[in-house]
Amino acid sequence: MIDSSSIKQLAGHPFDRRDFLKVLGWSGAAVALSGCGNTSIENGKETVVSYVEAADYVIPGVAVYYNSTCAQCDAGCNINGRVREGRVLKLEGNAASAINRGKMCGLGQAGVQHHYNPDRVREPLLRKGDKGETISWDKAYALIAEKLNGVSGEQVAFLSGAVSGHLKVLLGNYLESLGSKNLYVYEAVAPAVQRAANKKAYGTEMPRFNINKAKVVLSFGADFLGSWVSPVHFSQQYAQFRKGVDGQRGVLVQVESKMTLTGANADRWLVVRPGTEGILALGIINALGASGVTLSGDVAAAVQGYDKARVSNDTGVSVEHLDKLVALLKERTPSLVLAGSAAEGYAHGSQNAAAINLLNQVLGNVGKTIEASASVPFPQMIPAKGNTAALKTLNDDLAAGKYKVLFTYATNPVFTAPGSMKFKANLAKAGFKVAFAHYLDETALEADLVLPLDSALEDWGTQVPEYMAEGAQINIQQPLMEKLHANTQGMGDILLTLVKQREADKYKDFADYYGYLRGSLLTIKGALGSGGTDDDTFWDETLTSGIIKLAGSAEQLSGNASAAGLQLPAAAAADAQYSFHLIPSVTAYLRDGRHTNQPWLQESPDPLTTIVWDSWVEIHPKKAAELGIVEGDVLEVSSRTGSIRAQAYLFPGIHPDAISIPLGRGHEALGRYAKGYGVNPFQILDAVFDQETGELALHETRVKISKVGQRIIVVKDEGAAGGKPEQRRIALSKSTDQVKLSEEV
Amino acid sequence: MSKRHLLAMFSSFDEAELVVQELRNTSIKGFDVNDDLVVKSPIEHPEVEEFLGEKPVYVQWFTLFGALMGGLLGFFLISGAQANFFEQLKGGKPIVPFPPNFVLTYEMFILGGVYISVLGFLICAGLPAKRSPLYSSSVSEDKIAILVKSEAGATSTLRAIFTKHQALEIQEEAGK
Amino acid sequence: MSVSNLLENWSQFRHFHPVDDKPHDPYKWAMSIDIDACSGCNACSVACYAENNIPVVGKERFQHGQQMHWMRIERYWPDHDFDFPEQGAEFLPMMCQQCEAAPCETVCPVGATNHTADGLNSQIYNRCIGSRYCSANCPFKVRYFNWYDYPTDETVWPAEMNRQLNPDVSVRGKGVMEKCTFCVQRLRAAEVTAKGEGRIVREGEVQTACQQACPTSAISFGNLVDPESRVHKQWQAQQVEMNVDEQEKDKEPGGSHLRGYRILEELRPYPSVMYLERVRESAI
Amino acid sequence: MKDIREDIAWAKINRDVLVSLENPRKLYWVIVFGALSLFSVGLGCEIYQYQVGMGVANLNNPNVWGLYIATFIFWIGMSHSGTLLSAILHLMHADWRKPIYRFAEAMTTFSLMTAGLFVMVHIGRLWQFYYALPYPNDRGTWPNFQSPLLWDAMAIFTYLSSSVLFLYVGMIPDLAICRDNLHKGWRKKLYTLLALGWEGTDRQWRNFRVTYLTIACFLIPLAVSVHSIVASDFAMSQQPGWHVTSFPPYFVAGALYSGCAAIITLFIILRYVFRFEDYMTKSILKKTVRLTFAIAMVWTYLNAVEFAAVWYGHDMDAKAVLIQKATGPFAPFWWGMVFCGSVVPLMLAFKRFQTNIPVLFAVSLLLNLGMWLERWMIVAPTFSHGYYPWVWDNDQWPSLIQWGMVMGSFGWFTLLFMVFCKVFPSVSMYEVKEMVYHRSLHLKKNETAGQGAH
Repeated sequence: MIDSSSIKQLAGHPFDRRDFLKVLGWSGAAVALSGCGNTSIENGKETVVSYVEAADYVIPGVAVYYNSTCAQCDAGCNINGRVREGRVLKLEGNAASAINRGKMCGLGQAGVQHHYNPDRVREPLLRKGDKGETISWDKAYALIAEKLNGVSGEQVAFLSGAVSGHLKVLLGNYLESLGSKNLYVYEAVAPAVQRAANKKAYGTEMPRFNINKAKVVLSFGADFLGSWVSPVHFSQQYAQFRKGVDGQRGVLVQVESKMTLTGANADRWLVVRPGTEGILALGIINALGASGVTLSGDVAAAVQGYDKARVSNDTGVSVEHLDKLVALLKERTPSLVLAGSAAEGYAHGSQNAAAINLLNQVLGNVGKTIEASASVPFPQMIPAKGNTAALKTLNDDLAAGKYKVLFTYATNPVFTAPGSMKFKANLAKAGFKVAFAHYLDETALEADLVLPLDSALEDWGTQVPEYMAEGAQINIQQPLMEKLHANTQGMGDILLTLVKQREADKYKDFADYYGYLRGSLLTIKGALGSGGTDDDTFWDETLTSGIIKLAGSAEQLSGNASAAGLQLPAAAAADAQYSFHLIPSVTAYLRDGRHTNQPWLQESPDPLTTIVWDSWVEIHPKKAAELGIVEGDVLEVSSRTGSIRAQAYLFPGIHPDAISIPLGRGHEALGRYAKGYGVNPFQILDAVFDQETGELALHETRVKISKVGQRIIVVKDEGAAGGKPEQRRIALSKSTDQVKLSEEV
Repeated sequence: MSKRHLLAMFSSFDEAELVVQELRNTSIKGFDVNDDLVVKSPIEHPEVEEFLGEKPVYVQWFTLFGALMGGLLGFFLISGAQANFFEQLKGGKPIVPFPPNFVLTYEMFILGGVYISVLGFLICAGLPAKRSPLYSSSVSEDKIAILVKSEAGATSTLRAIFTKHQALEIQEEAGK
Repeated sequence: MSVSNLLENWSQFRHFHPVDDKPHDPYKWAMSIDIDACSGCNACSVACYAENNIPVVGKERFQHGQQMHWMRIERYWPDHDFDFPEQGAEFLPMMCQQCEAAPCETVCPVGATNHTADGLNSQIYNRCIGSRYCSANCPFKVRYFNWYDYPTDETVWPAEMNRQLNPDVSVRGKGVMEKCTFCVQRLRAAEVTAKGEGRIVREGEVQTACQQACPTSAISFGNLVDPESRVHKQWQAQQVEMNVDEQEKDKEPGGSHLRGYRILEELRPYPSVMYLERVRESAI
Repeated sequence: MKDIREDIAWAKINRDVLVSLENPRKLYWVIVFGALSLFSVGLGCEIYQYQVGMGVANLNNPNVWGLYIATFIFWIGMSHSGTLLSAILHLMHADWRKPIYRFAEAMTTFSLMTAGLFVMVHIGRLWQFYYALPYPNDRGTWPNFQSPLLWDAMAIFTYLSSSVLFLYVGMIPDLAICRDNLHKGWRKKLYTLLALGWEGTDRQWRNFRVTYLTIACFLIPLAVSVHSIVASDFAMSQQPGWHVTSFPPYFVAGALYSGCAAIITLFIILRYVFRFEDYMTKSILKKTVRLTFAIAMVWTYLNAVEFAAVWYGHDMDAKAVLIQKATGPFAPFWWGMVFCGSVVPLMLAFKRFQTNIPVLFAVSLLLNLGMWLERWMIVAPTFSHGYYPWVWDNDQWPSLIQWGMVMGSFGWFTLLFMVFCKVFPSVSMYEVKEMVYHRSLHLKKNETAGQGAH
């Protein structure tokens, strides 16, 4: 298969300097050519690097660097892998990238632990009762063909995580060849409401947010430094924003019910009653109007009645703070208002987002700090964006027993589907389930056939980021080293093989996905602005830079958001039985939990609570005192859907009527570093959906809590002082009137 | 010319003192009271020194030498090692810092003093020694013994003196 | 170890470092960290794990306080009583401050931690016997001890995970102390390259792993004696002097408008890391 | 009440003491067995810790030193009373020390050896401990002479070897007695060898006297320096609660205190086990008790001085440590230390308790406990509440491994001590004879004077 073809390639083409990049990581160093059970002289060769006959690019003791693309989240950061003696050691940022400019977040850096993870699936596994039996790839493919035989396209579904580039093209082609339209692109924590609201307000789903150009950023729960859209990119903008233009430091105001990492960096953190973000936005518009900002007729009408007293009463934000905020927004322009998942996770989430976007309109930020993003001239490659509405449809179909064959890839719905959906039970109704997986996660465990994938560091691919930092770009993903396990395959190769089962003729020119990728990129060479260069040069340059910059045109940006149809419900009434709002928090490193088995991430303390390796329930200290709860008390958190138990952590950055549990932990599978650590709040989420987009309203679940009478030691980095400096000069702070930033280096 | 040993046991220091005084006052040929007389006692008894006359003790000179050499050796060994191994630079401190070196010099001063004192003791006290030809284990119990060494001719005189002072027991080296 | 060496070079041996010793030349590695830019995201810490072969100790050992993070992000709340942290939290990246007069160096019985010519506080793993006196005397508590034998521990670097280990950095066995090295392996490589070319390391030529990763570029690192270096300029602009226990600017009545400060400077360890104070908007 | 009966025959002294080498009470064997068991536990713990790593001791950052160092100081401290009894009282011509100084000196030696063990079990790489020794080597490396730990090593080496020499030199006349009185066998050979041919000649005694006095003179400043240096481990560091000028004298007082308490304990045990009632008399016990009381008060005073200095000083960090000692998680132990160290000894001020053996036994154990707690309270709170609040960690409780080794050290010490007392005369025979002799002379003189007056 892949190995043998690459060996042939090696044999046929003696190395030359030009070729080495091409072969790089493909056949790579002389490692991992033999599989298990090989008794020949090759035995153990995978752990030996020959310096006697070292490959051209293996210079003993010297690291070489190759560009690729980070696959840990969808932001599409361009990475630079450090390789020594055929091993990838460290992922660093590609300095030429407009997205991350040489920087990396921790999640991205942990990509090597995805690659080297000891719990990766190494062989195709076929279900035999409760166990998986190792089978060959040939058998696996034959089995798929057999199962698809006589099944109509309607009865086949493909559940995928967000996917873009050529993989998306191939995936689409494959489904087309099956006659199926059932592609469900599911991401548990994607900004789907945001996209819809942006489309409405600005005419584009994901415009560019220029935090660095804003003098004030007012963020309604958008954790742009942690987990929101493209955090590494926004972090750099944020640094510039803090330095400011002409030494006038940017001001960050964060409005949310539970402090996020971004909230922790705010100049003013305003705690609001959960779900009232939209009311606050309208109240600010109203106050701006009252202070002399011209409002168009429909806007003025929409905000009528949102006077300060009412808004303050509904949201819990004091009039004094409201006044200061309005004065600041009026005085310092341009500003930027962001709506994040915290504001959008309600049944009226779209309305909240619309109200917040309207504020941008009123402040005149559209076109200044919100700009049109560059469009990608190859629509077939733009990302298939994940959302949760897709899962709902799939779940309903599964419940109806509609599917005979179901493929899953890059998503773990058994873990991330809200408990109320009973997804696991419904999944069982699908006839034959094929999981393309790196690990035996909860979903793969339910599958009938598990096909092991190459890691992102040993696979080829192209990726198109959803959020374009500057100009449009296509990211190249290339192997940084030889495959670690002989019997894994790249997703592209698998899809190519599968599509060949249906339409062999069409794809006969492509021996493998690499060939497909190279061939298809070469065909659009002209469109990529490299029409003049020869194929090899183009290809080498592409692989060297890892980025194809596109001369695409900017999308249209409309600045005429209308306030029509803006209907915000009154602040939610207290629920007598389930008195707390549950805020399932999305943390920067664990997100929806797919990378929880990377030990660096498990042991990287949560920035706000410093807790590691476990889940916790954040509760406001005053509320905790009322209820007699102290740190480490195990709490039973029950919703109408279910209940989970976790340790209490007293956290001042949360609304007293809310509790928060981070997402991502509580795996029952996914390997030694994830299984059995913490609890999974997805399990107790109620089935409440955003009324406009049908997205799951993550923040709508109401819960009650009770102590179970057990107290444990909270495993955290913070010491007994609880993060108080105790009068010592350690972390010092000044206010802007005490400093002269413009004089600084 | 061979000398013969004679050992007499007494029950008290007073007796022994009288014997020694008499021996001192009596001139016996072939017997020198300063060289040929040894008093053995179960306890340390300053009067013995008095009635035997002041004899010099040199242990303290060993002590002085040992202490000084120990101190000097300590200081130079340590400073020399530090100077030679200056890669071991400690931020905020010179390569050869005084306070620590003085502490160690002090310890070496004492160490040298004690060791060489003990060495001096062994040398001055003649230890380890061969057992003398005549010894009674009652010395280690409660008796005072006077061991004399004399020409064969003086033995009887000495024996007479011992007997006169109620020697409990008199041992004589067997003749050759 | 000759006495003549002692006598001949006596004055050299009596120089106090760094106060009246010859200045670091040509290198004095130093850092400055802008905690107003720091978002507390932990990317630096993960980068440090990746670069320096730091073991992930696991939940139980972490509970016992045996975590090994050379670089830790501390999260502070205000000292006074408050209902909500309305000005956010305060994040502080803390790692070995590479003190010029390091309290840890003098107390090590075997001299396993020393001051290097380029201004680092070195740790020699092979020499360390694990008395832990250095950690006891470290005011910042940034030294980490290998309580277990992580290289042979199956939970830390099982098969395949061990292939990620950086060959440029020793993997430490049980019983030795370790700490942030300012990525000494990178510094040495750069110094040697520069020396081969007859020059000194240029600004920007070498980065520490944390600095390299930091998404907000809050960390500057460089050669403090190089007037071209950003660190030099920052220290100078902030009027932070190395060999003092109280900065002149702090003696001004009413304080200074400059943000640069060093932590626990009054203990006179002369830290090589300058922090820039966090700033919060006064208008809101 | 007399320190000793003047009419004890010298031969009886020999007999009584020599019999202790052969025929102790059954309790002796119980104690030896108990000690051996405890030591085995400690040894097992050390083997486990050596194999697995220091982590099993449940130490962490910042609590890098645990009971090991605390108990190390305890044992070093205990060693000081031997020197006090043998050297200081010798110089002061307090002859009541004579029946009890031998075992006190043995205690010095063995507690130093026990203390040394803690240095070993404490270090992370025991197999490399020789790096701390200054020996010439082809790499040209040396230990760091600036480290108080090295001073410690040097001071303890000096002290241990000097103490052993002092003990040995002082024992030579007794070894000769043993040589002369015991039957043939390995013991006879041993004593013959060790007695170096001592015969009690005037020349030997003369040099012996000067040497013994000289070493005594060295030992006193040495003992003071040793515990000052141990105090320097803390005082020379920069940590709040440790960086205290009064630490050296405070440590020395604590050392003498715990040593005296231990002497009372061992006094009572030996007196019973070896039937030394005639020599270790209640009168001597009373004097020891009074000495202990005086030292207890000195220690209490120095303790108060330390607290007051911190309290009225402007070092907020040191003050925070003190407050945390008194109110934090360590409070029970800290107050226990104050109770055992400063309140319990007040009982010793009452005459009726000064000779009450059961009471004294209990009190001496409490004093020892108090002094052990004191060492723990010096070490632990500073770690858990140092300069840097982020790493404050007050919950670090020593693991059973640590406790096992602390227990094991008591076993080891007791074992060594008990074996010593069985093999060597634990009462100095020749000096008791001197004591009896001088006292009877004195008595005679008084009688004569009394008769003259009539």
